[in-house]
Amino acid sequence: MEAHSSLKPLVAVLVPLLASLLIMLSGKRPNIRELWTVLGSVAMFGIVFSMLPSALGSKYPEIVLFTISPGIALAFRADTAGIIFGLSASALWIVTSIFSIGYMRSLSEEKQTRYYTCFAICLSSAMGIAFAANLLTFVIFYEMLTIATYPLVIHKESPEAIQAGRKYLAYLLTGGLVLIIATALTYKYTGTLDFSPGGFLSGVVEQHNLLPLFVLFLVGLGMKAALIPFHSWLPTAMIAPTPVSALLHAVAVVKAGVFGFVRVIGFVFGPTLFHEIGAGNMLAVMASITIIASSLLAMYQNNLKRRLAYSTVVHLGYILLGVALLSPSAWVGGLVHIANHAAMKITLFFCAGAIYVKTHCENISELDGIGRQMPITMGAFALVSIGLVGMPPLNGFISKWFLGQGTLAAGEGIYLIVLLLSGLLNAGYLFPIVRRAFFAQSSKRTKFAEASILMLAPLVLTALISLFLGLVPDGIFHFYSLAGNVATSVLAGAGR
Amino acid sequence: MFQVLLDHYPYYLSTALIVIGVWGMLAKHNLMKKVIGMNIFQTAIILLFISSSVKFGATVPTFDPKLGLENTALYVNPLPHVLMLTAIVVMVATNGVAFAILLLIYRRYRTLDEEEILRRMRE
Amino acid sequence: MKWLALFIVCLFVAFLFYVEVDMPAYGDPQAPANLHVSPYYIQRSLQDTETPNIVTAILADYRAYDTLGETIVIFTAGLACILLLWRSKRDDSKVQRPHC
Amino acid sequence: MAQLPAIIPVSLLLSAFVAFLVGTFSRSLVYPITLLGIVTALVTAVMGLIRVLQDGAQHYYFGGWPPPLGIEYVLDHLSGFMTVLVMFIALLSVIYSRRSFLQEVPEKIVPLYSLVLLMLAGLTGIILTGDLFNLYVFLEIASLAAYAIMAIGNDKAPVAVIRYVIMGTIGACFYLLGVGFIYFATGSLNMGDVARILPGIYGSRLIVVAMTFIVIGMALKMALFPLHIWLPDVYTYSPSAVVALIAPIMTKVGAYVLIRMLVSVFLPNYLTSVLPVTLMIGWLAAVGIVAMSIMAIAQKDFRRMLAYSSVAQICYVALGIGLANPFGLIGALLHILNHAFMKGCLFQISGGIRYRAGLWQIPQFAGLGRHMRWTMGAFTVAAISMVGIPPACGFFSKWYLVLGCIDAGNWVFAVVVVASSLLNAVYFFRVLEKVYMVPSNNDSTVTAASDPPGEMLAPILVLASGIIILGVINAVIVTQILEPIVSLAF
Amino acid sequence: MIAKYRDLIVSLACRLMVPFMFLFGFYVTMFGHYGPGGGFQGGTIMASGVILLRLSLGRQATIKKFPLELGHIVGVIGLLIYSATGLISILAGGEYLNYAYLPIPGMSGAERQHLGILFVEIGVALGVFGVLLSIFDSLTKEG
Repeated sequence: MEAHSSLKPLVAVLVPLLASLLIMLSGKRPNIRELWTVLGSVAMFGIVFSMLPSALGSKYPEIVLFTISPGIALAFRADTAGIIFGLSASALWIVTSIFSIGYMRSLSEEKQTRYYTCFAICLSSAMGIAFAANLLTFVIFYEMLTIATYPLVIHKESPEAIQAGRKYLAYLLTGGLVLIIATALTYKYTGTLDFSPGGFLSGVVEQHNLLPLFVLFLVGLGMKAALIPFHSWLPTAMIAPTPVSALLHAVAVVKAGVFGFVRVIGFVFGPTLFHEIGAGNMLAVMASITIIASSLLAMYQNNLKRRLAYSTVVHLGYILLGVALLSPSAWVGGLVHIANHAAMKITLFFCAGAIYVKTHCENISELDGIGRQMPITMGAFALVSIGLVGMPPLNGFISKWFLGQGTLAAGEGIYLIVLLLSGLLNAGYLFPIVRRAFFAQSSKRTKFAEASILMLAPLVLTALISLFLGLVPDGIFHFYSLAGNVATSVLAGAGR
Repeated sequence: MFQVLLDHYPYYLSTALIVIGVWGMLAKHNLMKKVIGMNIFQTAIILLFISSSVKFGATVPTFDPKLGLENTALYVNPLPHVLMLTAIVVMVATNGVAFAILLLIYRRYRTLDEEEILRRMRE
Repeated sequence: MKWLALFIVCLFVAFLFYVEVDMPAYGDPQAPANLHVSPYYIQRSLQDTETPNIVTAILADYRAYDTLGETIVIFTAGLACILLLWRSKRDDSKVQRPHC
Repeated sequence: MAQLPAIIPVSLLLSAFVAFLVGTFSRSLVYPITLLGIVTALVTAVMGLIRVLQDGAQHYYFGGWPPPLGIEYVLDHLSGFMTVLVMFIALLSVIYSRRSFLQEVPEKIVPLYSLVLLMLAGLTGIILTGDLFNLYVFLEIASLAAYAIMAIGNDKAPVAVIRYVIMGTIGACFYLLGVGFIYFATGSLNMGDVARILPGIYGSRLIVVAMTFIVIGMALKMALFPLHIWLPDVYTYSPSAVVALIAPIMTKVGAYVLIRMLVSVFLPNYLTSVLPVTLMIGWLAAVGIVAMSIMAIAQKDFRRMLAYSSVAQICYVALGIGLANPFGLIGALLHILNHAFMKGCLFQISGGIRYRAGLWQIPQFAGLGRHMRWTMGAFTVAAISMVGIPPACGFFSKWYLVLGCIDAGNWVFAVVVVASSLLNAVYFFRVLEKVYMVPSNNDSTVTAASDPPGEMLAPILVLASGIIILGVINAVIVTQILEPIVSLAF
Repeated sequence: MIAKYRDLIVSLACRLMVPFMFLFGFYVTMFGHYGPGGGFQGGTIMASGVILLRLSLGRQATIKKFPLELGHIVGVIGLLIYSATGLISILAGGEYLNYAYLPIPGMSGAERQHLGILFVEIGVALGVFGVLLSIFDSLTKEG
């Protein structure tokens, strides 16, 4: 991989910040404010997308700003892994901003300026996380993301929202601080923090120091990645407005944690070392526990968004499992699933939002027969839930297929069983919703139509994207080949 | 041991004074007494310095033609005196401020007993 | 409080006795304090400043800045008394506005 | 140019005299003179710092008598850094203070401003001097002026301040005793000279006790846990503008003296080898951080909360000193800088709230965020920085402290530093929730409140933006200014 | 408010004493070069003279001769003398308070030092006199 200096990564981080500023300034006039939001999202997507070819050619745009601590600079590098995360996040920000305009307007929420501002800041920090070239830069944006999300979580400002916010802060601040300690420790051991494929810890540090170090990373990142037992903030945070849950709690925030794991395992420890210290099995086991347990928990949720939240936890577990298995196809599967799951889960959240806007129903038990009133929404829901279960022709199948191959390639057949079992469990907590929606007899006779086009279009679009990615895995975004690049560059030499 | 005491007795005396002052500052409830303890403390330090400047068989540090300047052992060490002149003035100034504040307190609470004042403050 | 004070005082006594064993003997002309800087003062102050009184020479010349400082200290005290005690034109009740 | 070090305090002193003399005839001239003096000192200090950065430490001999005969001023990286910091914060606070003094004590501004100038002169004198006894004298100047300007205020202030007087005097006397013992052992009062002589006589009990006394005295002055008991009351009952002036710099100077003793009198290897005093400081600080943060959580009065939190933050500095390794010292110095900005900003904000709404109690703040937008925005920035979230500067001092703890292999300290920022989060986000989330219960004081006048708002905003800027450029400060100091010590 | 002390002997004796106290204070200040004495001692003695008057004749009687502001003004003037001595030597190109640079023609360095010490002592004497007086006045104002 060679890097060439370019402003693009920095711009990708700055555009949302600029957008947030403009949003704040034009707070009085909603139309202009939301125009800025959309423009910002489109611009950011354009920039990230324009970096795609160079990333495919593994020529990474890179920019090194001033130093922020002796020997460590604030640097951004848009390498393939970063592009995967950044691309999915920025692409989905467009649809989400459109959706949230519809959502916020139809609910006529308070404090929309604060909402859009923090949203843009969140995206900026997500970009920073995606393109951070060293661990300290990563940590800085990680913390910024934590704080910027807080106002969105407590947006309702009801007592339980504030409680949720406190819980959120308690978990994520703790995680961030543990991450800081881990970073400082890494700095003490190696004297550098620059990410490099295949890791920079190997050979520098005594073995017995590495496992504690990884445990620190595990706690620090697991908090955000909602790894069991650190997951319980995520369902609580579902009190937030649905677009927030959609983008941040299905794409940006939690995926930031997972992406952190990708960075730490692939670019700090390096797969060989990671496997030698036995952290691979540890993470894999935790991931499988997460998968099974939270699938079971999801079944008992009556609140739709909480159920989706637990399903999010499940799929984060998939990604972590793939990353932990350290076999090329497992990595491909995991990385591809970052994008795939984002596309699918955001659709489901959109559906939940649309339903909430029209009916103010949050609980699954109230959804009887809603499919007949809102056929398009629920159709999308049904389609995507097929994907989440992992059946063709949706993209869920692709990633699960690679994960399955990965388990076998890693010679860990047990995890294949975990995957298949969890597929069944997914079906077990998703299909009943569809069944209720379409086949159950609606108790109340009230008639209501689909949600406004501003909300309908995004969810249909995302559903189609998932379908498209299922049919053409290496479509427009080239997620497949990107993931392939990452896997080869990271796992080169680590033959498993 | 006895020799040690004999060699250092002025220091032990000033130590005793210091301790009295600290005790007054810490253990007394009357603010005025605390200030008095403060004075004793500072005075004791001054004595400690001055006693350190003594040389047996030496005179005041003012040039005396009869003694000349060659043998410095004939004049006591002038530096501690200078320092302590300063320290005395500092002490006076501290007293001034302390008394002013005490007056303020007395005007508002009509007492200088700390417990009493703290009780009134809590009300 | 009394017992804490007693404890502190005892600590203090222990410290001072501990240290004063190492102090130079009382009235010893060979004490380090009498050998390092003060001999220069004693021998040179006359020709440096034409002032027989060595204390005054040090006070107002060698360490004049200390003396300035000490004059300022007492000036500060005077200002403090003026600030705190001089009657204000308006009645105090307005000065102590309600708080908390 | 060679006169730079002397001009800094002398300009302040002269402006104090002139301000008082003129003020007795026309009160309106006092404020401009004060401002003039402070600006002069600030400009001089900046020039001095630049000079130091260009060609090393400057030595200035008062009366032309070379040390150890005369009194020496040393303008090196450490003192230059501290002088600029103190004067900058002082300038902002004095600009801020005018309106609030006119509201609270209009008839006393003449002696008040002269005392402020004298206090600043004392502080700069403490920072610049290279002479142990001269340091004592200027310490007393600064302390006396501080006592005086803190004792005006409501009728509880004098009671709080008299305790401060007693504690502070004990501290000063301890310092004087320590200096005395050093003098008895070495016969010299000049820091550099003493540092030259000491290694020969490290065994002597005089030195051990002297250092213990100096450390205790300075711990009293900087309100290091558990010697902080005077601080919360004083900060709570004194006039808000005075606290906004004193809180950021006064205790820091105590910490500075401790660092100065560490780097230029007793050399660190002695501190670590002969007497584990730094370790003791570190443990006290570690306990203090946790205890004081919890105390801060328990407070309802905004200023009291800030006071306890500043005790905790001073403990951070002490922790960095106690680590006695390069990263720890960098963290301590950087935190002196950062915390001066943060606490200055916070106390000015509390004063602004009081000026407009007359509120102290946090529960009454509900809904202020709507009416005091800029002030509360600044408060948010400062709070986030206190919690230690990048890119605010608080994060970086924490970062260096953690590095220092890890270098020292002291995990307890590392955990304390990290855990305490969670505690900070608890008590600052509690206020933030009040201010922004809880809808205003429409009591007139809150709804009538608005941002304080520009004269008070400007310093707040300058400090708030400074918090971010410091966070961004911290590496420059560290490499340019702090690392030379550290290399001096280790 | 300090009332007049109702006793002829006391008031008369004090009145007689005060001029001599001033004289003695001045003498002590000047004699500082050659023996025990100096600015502080002299200034204190002079201040005690005024304080004695205030105590014996009462405030009202003395306030005309020694008004309350007198203390501050004299004190500040003394301090200004002191710091001016330093500043002059700066302007003359030496360090602060380096009397050897005092621009006085026809004098050796040592003599200039001698003179500088004299100025400084006078400044200190005035300063201490004024400030002690004003401290006494402030403390004896009733609130």
